[in-house]
Amino acid sequence: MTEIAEEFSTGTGNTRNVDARRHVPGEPSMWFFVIGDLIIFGVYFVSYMYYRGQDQDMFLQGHAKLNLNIGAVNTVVLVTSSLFVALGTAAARAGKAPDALRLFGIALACGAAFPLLKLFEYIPEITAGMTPGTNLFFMYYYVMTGMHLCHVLLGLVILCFVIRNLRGPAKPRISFVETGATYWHMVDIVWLVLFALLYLMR
Amino acid sequence: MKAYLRNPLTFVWALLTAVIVSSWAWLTALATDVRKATEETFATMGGAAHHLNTTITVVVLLAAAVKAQLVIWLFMEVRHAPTWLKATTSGWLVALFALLLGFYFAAQ
Amino acid sequence: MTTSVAANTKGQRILLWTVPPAGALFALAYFLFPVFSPPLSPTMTPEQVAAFFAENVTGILGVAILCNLIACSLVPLFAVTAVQISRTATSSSVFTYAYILCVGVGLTAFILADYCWGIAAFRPDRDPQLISLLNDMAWFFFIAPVGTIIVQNLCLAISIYLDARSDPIFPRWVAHFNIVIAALLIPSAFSILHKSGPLAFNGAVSFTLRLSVFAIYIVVMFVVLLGVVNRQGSEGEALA
Amino acid sequence: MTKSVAPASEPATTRSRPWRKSRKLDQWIAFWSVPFFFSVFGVVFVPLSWMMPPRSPSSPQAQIVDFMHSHNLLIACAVLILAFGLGPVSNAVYLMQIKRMSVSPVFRYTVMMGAITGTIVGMLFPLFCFGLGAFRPGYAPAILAMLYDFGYLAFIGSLGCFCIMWMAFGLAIILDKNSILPKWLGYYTVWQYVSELIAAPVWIAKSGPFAWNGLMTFWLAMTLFVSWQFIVYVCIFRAIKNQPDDELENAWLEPEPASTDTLPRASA
Repeated sequence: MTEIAEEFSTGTGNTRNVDARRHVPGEPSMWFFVIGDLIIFGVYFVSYMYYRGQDQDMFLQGHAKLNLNIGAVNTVVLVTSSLFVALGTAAARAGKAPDALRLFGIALACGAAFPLLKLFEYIPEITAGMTPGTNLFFMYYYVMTGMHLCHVLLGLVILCFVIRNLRGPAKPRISFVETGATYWHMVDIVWLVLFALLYLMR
Repeated sequence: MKAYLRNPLTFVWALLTAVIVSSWAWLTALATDVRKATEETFATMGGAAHHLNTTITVVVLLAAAVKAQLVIWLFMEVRHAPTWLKATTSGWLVALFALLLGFYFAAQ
Repeated sequence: MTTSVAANTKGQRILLWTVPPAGALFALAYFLFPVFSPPLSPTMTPEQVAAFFAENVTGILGVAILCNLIACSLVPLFAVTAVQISRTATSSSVFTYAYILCVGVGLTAFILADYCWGIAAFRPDRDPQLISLLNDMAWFFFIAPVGTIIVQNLCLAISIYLDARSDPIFPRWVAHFNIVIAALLIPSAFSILHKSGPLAFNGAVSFTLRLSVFAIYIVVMFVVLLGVVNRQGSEGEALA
Repeated sequence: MTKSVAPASEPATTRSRPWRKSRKLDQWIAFWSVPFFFSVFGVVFVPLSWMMPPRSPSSPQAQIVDFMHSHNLLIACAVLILAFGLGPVSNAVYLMQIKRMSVSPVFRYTVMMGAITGTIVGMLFPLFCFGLGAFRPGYAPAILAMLYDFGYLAFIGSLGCFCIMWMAFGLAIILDKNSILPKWLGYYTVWQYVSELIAAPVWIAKSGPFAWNGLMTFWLAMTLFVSWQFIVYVCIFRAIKNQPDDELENAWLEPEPASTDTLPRASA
């Protein structure tokens, strides 16, 4: 309900002015989605930590089996992609549609690398017999990274639509660009936490 | 292109990447001996485990919180957003990491 | 535009006339089906059920195949009913949709019942436990469509009551009739609770009553729909 | 930008009429059947049969046999047989709102097909699985244990049909230009259906948070689903209420002055 009220108060404002105070980037209804999604992932993270405490040895053994290299490269890839999305959004707002198009293209390419790398991570693990049925750590690993992967794929589709919007003959809709960017950054944030929880912590 | 290099967002990105890469290098160096054992036993599920390490966990989780906050604040432009949005995202972040660390230490 | 409208009611009449042969085939299947004459009692043990299937393989398999072929042949009757529900002057298509969904769900249950009986008869030397299990599953699936038929009848009845036309699509007694039929079908849902007596699933009230009520319903609705479609004339509105 | 702020101007004509004369009576009957249906559903599953909250997938066989033999399961099945036909009515209420949107009919046909398959796997299957053990005595414990698994997995682990159905529903809301339902509800629906996917591990885990009675796969998914369902109904209530009289499908029948003889005679 507050979303509607906020939309009412901010939506009519000038969306092109980045320095305007109290500007909600993108559509407020997308923020409703993003915050809800962050909360659901949050519940997953916290329950993961709780069950980790029940059997630390099993989880520590699981951490050691993950491929830290691919995990780290994927993190850098997503953060880089996020940077280009942020730069692209700024360019689109400044009216430089060709620049924005190029930047979003790079972001899309980086984003597309993520599922590919993930594939190279999953396949050796599954063939080595580490499946969701192995133990609770791997169940969490596959469920959380799998859910995140679904979000990445959806995000790639959204980025394609943003690019089409920027390329189209009509003037690009900045609010749509911002909406797509917001979603993509959320995917990035979730991965940053996942990276720490699955690959880094001891 | 120079304008992009000088863009504050690029500095943020460089900072994020530096943190990621250094934690990667740090943990790789720490775990070299363990990893060797792990790769040998990759197929058999017995493999060596990491050791419980509170320092690593706290550093890594706090770094993740800072990274997430940077992305929210600067990439997502919540810095310019109305107060309710700032409060919601910060509240999420603080609550999440408080609970994560709380459950982590509750198990020790 | 006028030509397509004229073709509209012709199509409805063609489909409607596929119902009598379908009904005849269903009646044939009913009288040939060994499981129904008399219905197997729930007090039989799994071994007795398996023995019954072993003795009546040909009959059960024959009817299962026949029903497999004709299971959906009453669809045209329901489809024409759905078209006529969408023509009643209510504020939305909500009951048309509910009616169509109910038909889909109920028919699937009926087909699954037929499959279970067919699979049980396909290899009668199977473990008696499994034969009996398939037979019981079939009975459950066979009773389940009662729930959807009741809702279907209520959707039709409410649409008739709420039809705001000065010259209603359906005569009003059809609504009363549908409600009476729905009420008569209710006891058969409770048949699974009783092991013997008239309320058991092989008893007079729940088994014989249900099937005869349904048969009467199909005949009456066929005649009613013939009249309704004939009166539709050249008027045709798009439905859902 | 401000599309989701639906003009709440309620036509004055609907307010003055008694409910039995309401021109949207058909929609209201269908709408109010839904809470009734869900209460029956809840009573059957929880206090009557204790099928829900789900029993553990790793409970010992003797306990499973005891449960499968309980007479209340048969009563629950009988009530379900009578009530499950109302499931399609609740889906019809969604469908009607999608029909009013500015989107292609392909969305409502998708929801329609998803609703049929969803009703079959979600209601029909648990119904026969849980009824059979008590129906005929003499089944081997192994068979009862199989039915137990079948019932719970079919009920909690049915994923795809609902996903496609809610995806079409959510997309229709997001793409709609008539502001029938608020846009944030579309996004809410999208995460509801993504969270439906997370029930997949019930097919693997036999205990812990991802089993079919687990914290994540049952309790979290159920909390999300129930709150979503509730909010959707509130939104649909407002959508029906705010539908102007001249948009009704029987609007052609009755010009402005309401003459009594063309009004629906609710003789039931």
